[in-house]
Amino acid sequence: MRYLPLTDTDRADMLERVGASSIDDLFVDVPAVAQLDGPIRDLPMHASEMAVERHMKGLANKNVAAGDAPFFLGAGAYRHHIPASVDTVIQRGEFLTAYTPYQPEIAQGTLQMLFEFQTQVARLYGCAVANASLYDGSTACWEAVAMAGRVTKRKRAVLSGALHPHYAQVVKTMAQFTGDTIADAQPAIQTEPDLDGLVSRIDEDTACVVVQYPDILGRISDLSKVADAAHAKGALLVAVNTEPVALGAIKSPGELGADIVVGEGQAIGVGLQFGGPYLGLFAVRDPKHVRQMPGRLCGETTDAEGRRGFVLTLSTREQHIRREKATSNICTNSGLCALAFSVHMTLLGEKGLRELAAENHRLACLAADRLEKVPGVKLLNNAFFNEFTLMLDGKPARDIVRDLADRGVLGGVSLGRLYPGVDALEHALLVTVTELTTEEDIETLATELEGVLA
Amino acid sequence: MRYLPLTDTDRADMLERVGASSIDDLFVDVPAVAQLDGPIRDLPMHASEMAVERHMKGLANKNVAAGDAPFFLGAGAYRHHIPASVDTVIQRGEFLTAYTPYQPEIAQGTLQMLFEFQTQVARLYGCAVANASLYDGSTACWEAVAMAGRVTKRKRAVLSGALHPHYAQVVKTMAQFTGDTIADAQPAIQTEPDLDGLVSRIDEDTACVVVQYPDILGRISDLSKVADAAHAKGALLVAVNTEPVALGAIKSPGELGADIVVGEGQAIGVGLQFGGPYLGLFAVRDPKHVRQMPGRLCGETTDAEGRRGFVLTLSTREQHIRREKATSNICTNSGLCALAFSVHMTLLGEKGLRELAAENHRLACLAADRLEKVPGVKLLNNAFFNEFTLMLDGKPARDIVRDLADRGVLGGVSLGRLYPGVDALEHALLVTVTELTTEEDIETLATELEGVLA
Amino acid sequence: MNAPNKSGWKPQMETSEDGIHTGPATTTGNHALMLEEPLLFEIGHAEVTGVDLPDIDESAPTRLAGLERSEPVGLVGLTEPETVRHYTRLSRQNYGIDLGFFPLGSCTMKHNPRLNEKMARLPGFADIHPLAPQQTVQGALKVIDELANWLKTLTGMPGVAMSPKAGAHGELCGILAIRAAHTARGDAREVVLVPESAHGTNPATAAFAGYEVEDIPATPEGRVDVEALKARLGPDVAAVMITNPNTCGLFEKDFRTIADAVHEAGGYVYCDGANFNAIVGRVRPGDLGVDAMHINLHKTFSTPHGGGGPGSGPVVFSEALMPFAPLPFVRKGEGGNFELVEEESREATRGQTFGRMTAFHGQMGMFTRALTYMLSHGADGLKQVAEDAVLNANYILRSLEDILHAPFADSGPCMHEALFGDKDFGGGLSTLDLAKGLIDEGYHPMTVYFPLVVHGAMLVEPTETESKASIDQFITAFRSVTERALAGDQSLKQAPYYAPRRRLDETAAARKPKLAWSEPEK
Amino acid sequence: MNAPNKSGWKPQMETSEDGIHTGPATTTGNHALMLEEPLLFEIGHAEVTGVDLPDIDESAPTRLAGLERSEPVGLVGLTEPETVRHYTRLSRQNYGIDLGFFPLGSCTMKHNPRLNEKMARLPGFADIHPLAPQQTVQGALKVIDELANWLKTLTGMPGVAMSPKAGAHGELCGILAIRAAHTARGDAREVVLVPESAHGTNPATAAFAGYEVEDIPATPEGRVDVEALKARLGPDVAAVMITNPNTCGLFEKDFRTIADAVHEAGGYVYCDGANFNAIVGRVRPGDLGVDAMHINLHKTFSTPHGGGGPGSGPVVFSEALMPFAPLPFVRKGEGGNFELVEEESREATRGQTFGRMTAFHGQMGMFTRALTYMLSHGADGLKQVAEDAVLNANYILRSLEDILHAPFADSGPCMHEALFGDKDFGGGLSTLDLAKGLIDEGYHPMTVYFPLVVHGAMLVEPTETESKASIDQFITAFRSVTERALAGDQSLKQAPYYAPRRRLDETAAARKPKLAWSEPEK
Ligand SMILES: Cc1ncc(COP(=O)(O)O)c(C=O)c1O
Ligand SMILES: Cc1ncc(COP(=O)(O)O)c(C=O)c1O
Repeated sequence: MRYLPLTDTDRADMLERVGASSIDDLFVDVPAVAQLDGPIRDLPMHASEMAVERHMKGLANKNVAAGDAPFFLGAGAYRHHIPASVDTVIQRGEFLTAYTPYQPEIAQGTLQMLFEFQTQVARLYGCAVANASLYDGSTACWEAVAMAGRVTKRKRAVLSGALHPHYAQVVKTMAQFTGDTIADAQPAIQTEPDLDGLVSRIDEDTACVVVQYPDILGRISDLSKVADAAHAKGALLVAVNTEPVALGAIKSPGELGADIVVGEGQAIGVGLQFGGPYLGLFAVRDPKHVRQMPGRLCGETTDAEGRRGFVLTLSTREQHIRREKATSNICTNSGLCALAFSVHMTLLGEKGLRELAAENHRLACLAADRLEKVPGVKLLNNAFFNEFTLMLDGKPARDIVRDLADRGVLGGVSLGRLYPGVDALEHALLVTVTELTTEEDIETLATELEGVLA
Repeated sequence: MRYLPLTDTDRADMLERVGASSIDDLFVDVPAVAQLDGPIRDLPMHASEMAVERHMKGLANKNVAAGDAPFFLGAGAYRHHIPASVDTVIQRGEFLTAYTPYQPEIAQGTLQMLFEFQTQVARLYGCAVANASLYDGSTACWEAVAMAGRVTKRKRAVLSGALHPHYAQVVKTMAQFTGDTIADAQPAIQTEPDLDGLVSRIDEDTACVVVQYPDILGRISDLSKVADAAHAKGALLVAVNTEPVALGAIKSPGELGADIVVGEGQAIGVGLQFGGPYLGLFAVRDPKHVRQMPGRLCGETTDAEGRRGFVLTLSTREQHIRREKATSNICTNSGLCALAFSVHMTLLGEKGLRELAAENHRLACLAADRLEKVPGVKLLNNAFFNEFTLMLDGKPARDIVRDLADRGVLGGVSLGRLYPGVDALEHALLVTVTELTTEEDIETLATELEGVLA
Repeated sequence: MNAPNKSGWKPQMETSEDGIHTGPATTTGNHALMLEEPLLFEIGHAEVTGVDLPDIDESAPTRLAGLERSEPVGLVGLTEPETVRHYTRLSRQNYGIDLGFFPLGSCTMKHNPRLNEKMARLPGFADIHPLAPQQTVQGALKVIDELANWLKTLTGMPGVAMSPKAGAHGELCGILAIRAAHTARGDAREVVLVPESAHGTNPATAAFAGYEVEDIPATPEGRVDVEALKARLGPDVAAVMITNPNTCGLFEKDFRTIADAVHEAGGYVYCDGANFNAIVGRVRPGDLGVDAMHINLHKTFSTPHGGGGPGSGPVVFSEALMPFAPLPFVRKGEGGNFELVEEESREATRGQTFGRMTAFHGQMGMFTRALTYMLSHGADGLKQVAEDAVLNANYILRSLEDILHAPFADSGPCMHEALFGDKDFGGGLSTLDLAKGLIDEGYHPMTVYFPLVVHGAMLVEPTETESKASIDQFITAFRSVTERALAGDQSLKQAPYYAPRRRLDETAAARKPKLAWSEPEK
Repeated sequence: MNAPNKSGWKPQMETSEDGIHTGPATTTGNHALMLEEPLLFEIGHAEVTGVDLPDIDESAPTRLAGLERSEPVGLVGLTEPETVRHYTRLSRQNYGIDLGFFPLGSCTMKHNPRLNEKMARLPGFADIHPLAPQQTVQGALKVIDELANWLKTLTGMPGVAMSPKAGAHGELCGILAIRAAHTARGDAREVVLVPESAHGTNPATAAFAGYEVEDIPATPEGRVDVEALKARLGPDVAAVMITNPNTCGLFEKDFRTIADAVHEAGGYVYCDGANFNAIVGRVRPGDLGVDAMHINLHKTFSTPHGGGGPGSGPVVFSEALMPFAPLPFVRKGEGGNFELVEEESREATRGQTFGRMTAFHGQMGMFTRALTYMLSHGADGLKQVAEDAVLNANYILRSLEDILHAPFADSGPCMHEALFGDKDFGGGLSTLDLAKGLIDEGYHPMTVYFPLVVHGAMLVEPTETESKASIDQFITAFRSVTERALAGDQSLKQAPYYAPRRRLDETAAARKPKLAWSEPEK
């Protein structure tokens, strides 16, 4: 078998050294009830690379790749062009097949990369310190709520109604067990987010307010209002961002007063991948909060010869040292996705990110203008970055998405799918446009949408 | 521009250091007649990675990839399964972006690989020494004829009629200029190659006889007969192999007495690539001929600390030292293809190569039996490895190939295309079968062939 | 990239105190192929980019609610040539499985097959959106379903949750299901029992889920003390978390007995499956009474560790816990189509799900790799995997026990890991010194100081993808470094000598944390 | 792979005479990330394979004419894990552009864009057969046609032959066309004039094509001596082969005059286009009277060198030579379809073709890369390429001429290469010693001892893909090594100190050539 180097001769020699007469002798401690008489049944036997490749390609061909159809999906997962050199770098065996850098002398590659990544994320978010990544935006969101609880010693979190419903679900799921109370709400279907309503829910027991920026309907609101209100009540503002490219065009959450900024980094370097692996970003504006942060941190130091080097640091926060007192149970994080993000961000740089953001916004404005003209379509947003909400007449949006797909167009995300049971959103379609969207794609969507709505 | 690191500030600073007022000052030596006033017209300006990718994918989609249709082409270029790890290795920047190993202390990776490659090729061919590669099988074939001339001091080469016509063309093209005489012939359309006819053409002025093994019609003949005849006349036997996988099943040319063995290595590790880059293999049975070999040779030596190391050696044969007296003008060869070949051959090993050959032959026999049953089809070969010649009734083979393609089947190579004007071959179709061919593919070809012939 | 050396390396230094940099010092700080690399922010520029995009039209109207960015982000860019070189040079300062033997205990650093990487990159898998209309992603849903089926069959468990993102996330999934099950029957319990030898994520997870954590005593032979455990069981104990094979490298013989006792007492059995590689294809945890167990696809099923992740930690469940599994999950719908069950169709489900753990459906990119790996090995190959992994570990244990303290060498054969301690080291040398000595020999050290139950623990996990030649050379090197440690060879205190960096000052790093680059004050 | 160290490294050695291996010797011969690697044949086995195939059915009938192999081939195999590790470890003993500055003169070691690699691997390009029915490869034929058009437009030449496989093969193509043209008009000529500064392939090619080679004298300023050349022209001279920009790094000012004189005398002008990178997009050789010129796609157009190849050497032709271009070639047929003109349709062609140079249509894999590169840069970008390449070279020339002998520094600006000599080196030190000193500094040395016209020549070609920071650091390092060379620092004689190997004994290698591995006698 192509992945197993031991030959039968090797096995015999080794058993002899071990003093066992057969391999079964090494499994004597397994109780009889659990001893099997041979390979597990109902599973295929080993297969050649050729055969496996045929099988997997067969499955892949059953999917419609985003590149093969006009594509307008977003809602927390964004499709951007990833330069070819990103994949070259992450396929380097020294990065791909390394473990968490526990032996820093032979892990400086990963460590320096993480230090650079942390700096990029902190700057993007307008924060002082970012960690070395978490699983994804939604778990980062919960970690932020939990951290706010540790910092404020309070157990109540207020969620904006326009926080990604999956993120809200994750927070609420965890809270069931930790005993935190989560005050969430339905999103107000209006051109501007209902910040006053949100602020009014903050009280003296509130550990944090969680606001998405831009929000799930694509709207952009001035976080500083919420920050002031929260701070006035001794609560922290947790800002959530699912589209990092947006921050090339709009002010950073940190700049607007967010205390903890978390988000999904997938849009840069990682790709769609049907939802995972993604990249949880986590940063704090005030360095004094560092010791309450979850996850790994890479720090600068020097070696025995005085040369600069990097190590994982402040691990007394972590499970492998602190065990049940750790700030989080996370161990394996999203290292390689962080590398992909960092490489792509390095290629973009300040100039590229700003231009990429501008191009996304330009095309999104173009699309909004065009789609608004389709009979039966209303544009909800005044403001948006690269995605916006359309209110559709007639059929529920989920059916329209399905019909568009039948016509070969991946037309958007039905908000009804994300907010089951919220009638007001049954007819809302979230449409996303990136630099990969062509004007031709926009025209196609407009035409097919018209056809479907007719 | 994404590949150009100099900024305008850099350029200004550098011009100053250089003492030039503008970049034009550096091109003063270009005569006025050749000075252009700006970017060359009639060519597009620079484009983003996204845009270029769209354009190239558009072109790629205009081709039918071999993987997307039942595929039966060979005739000097063979499609085999290449393990995924081969590409991983050849994409390592240290291999991909290195130059010819002129500085051995920092090129041991390439050099040791070449030493291993030379050993693999020599053993596959049953020879003492192989070189570090030439361009492809056809240029290797000419180099062999030229070398035979140097060794024997004679200027006449006898070509078997069943030598790949493109190879024969290359030899004849070169001979026009070197003044060698080439005695070639038409292939005898019969189940067995006409060895007696070949032998009868050898005379006292003959430097070498060139025989393909297996030959262009897929036939296999016992080279030892030709070897003896050639040696009796003081001529060398040059054996040409275009399908290295075959040598996992049949005796090596060296074993049968060939003096120089050359061939195409593309079938192992390199892939089809529409004909290039390919891999010219060149080996000699008798070490005494080494100093007459063309191309680079890697040899073993030791370093100043007594450690084993490798260097390019015997370069006094080569153009960069010997200039007009060199054994060949070749400089850049097929280094990375040699690496791909060596990695794939390492994965196969003795066991894998033998099994791969057996599987190819098994399926080819299956296909021959099935296709023979198609009305209007006669199998020419008694013996073959993984390709054989079918004689077809009715339309010329080239039309049948075209009609099959219209039915979505890449059915084989029309020998009429390779031997224009040789009427006897107008109706001959060369069909190739490899481990990638499924029994379903064979059935499809049989059915469609029946349809086309009807 | 090679801007003037900023790393603090001192060119003037002719000889470092230990003499290894004798030979002329270099002005660049480079040593031939061992190359120094400045930080991105020291070589990049705000106006440089490696991505060609249209220039910004400042006059174009925007709809950004007046929140247009006014300050620079503070990023720098590199062109593609500089980028590729920066990361290539960094990568060369890393050790990975592709370079050599990486016996990091508990981490299963096996070879990562390249076919996995190729399959995961097929556009049909890599370029599909998690919220795409389900009729356009049937192949992806089938991948999840096929993988789920493999996992259930290999473990002999009826259910599986695919969304957990890594082992620790899987632990959380299992513990939450247990908690939900108790809550569902109105049986509030506060305690989870965890052995001291457990991985840190176990107690951390239990605490994260709101439980108190109590220790399970161990026997001198390195296994759970069944009697003591039984004695502790009671109405307050929600679950036990036991790693099997355990972190001492031993199989928990009495697991079944323990499981029965726990069930008896109304609790559930969580099994940490990180060590599944020792038994995959040979032993089904379902036959041992497990209620929930996570599987690290990035260990047993060969998906790459990537310098810290991503991983994937699906959790298999017993009948008792299945109803509480998280959303979303894939199910075969009518007409053989696959459906994704989400909140939207929650009512359509058994409805007892404890909720959602992550935004989407889990680590699809790891699923395609793991499924590719499983299909390659098949049931017979996976059994061989376990057998070779265990054989390699026992071979190492028996080849070193004569000179290295092996606390549980008499507790029977080890599973896929060999555990040693630092007893008898001379001259104040420690496990750390030995580990650093192995670095110079060209190895990544084993896991050190874990599990906590053994002094100066060294946990060696060879995995099945090492050749005998590789292991034999490792044993030779390990013996020679061990001899130096026993002899108290002080040169070990300075090791490593040949790595890109000598020992790094971790105390300084933690005392005054520098966690992001900042412009040096001029 | 790490089987017991077979490389001859001596573990017992505590300190090598130069002291650089002080610090404990290792049993493996490894030094942390600098890993020794045995030969494939020392670690592989005949019964091991990394490819799963059906076992051979010995009983199956064969149709092999009784020539079934009876002897083993003598190959060994490795599993995939061992294979990936073997080659990864080997690769780490190599220097490449991705690692650092690689100023190898005349080789144009520019960055190899990764988009090129990605595009070349699209199945529509990588997985098509050279003899596939033409209606199934229209996209491939269009790639050849588009690339041909770029080359003709960039050079201002009417025709191009795409099939030559590398530069030298392209030279051959050009020279054969010239010979065919003369023959066609019954004008037999025997001599080709080539300057001494020319690359070895020039004279070798002329000889290979059956010509006598004669030297063209040069002026002290490093250019062709026009008067001397004119004096030599006559009815026996078939062609001149001139490299422009030439290998001394200078533009041949009088190229046009030379060309006119040669044409006057009935000869043809072959231009070696290896240095096209200096003028691409800025100067069209067609405007200088060139009849034939090869273009190394693996230099100017960024296809990777791959440790020695493959390359690609299309040849552009003047009207006079076009009819003699080789087969096959691509032509736009009726209905806008592309046709491949081969022997089959030879009669359909102008029919004067000198024949075929290679089995198929040339280096398609390089065509897709080069076209991707050209489209990325565009006409404006390529002009910038030439300008930056020339600027970088002049910057280096002017930054070093004060301490290093620069023979042609006063002949005007250099083009894309800066040429130096070893005049004034002390203590018997040579260009070679300086080159080896640069290796320790982390650089690949420049081209040395070429061109032959300068003593101890050092030809430095930075290319346009180096940043200023990179070049500045190189200059600093180069100056410091030069100062050591001028001062006669004997430690340079031992360099390199830090590479995987110290200096290798090339004389021994050639005296008793060992060109293949053989089983050691027991
Ligand atoms: C025994 C054990 N349990 C749990 C874990 C946690 O798994 P992960 O790192 O995937 O979260 C690990 C991984 O290090 C482990 O070794
Ligand atoms: C000036 C010059 N001419 C010709 C050649 C030969 O080109 P190739 O190596 O592609 O055959 C080279 C390449 O080294 C060269 O530098």
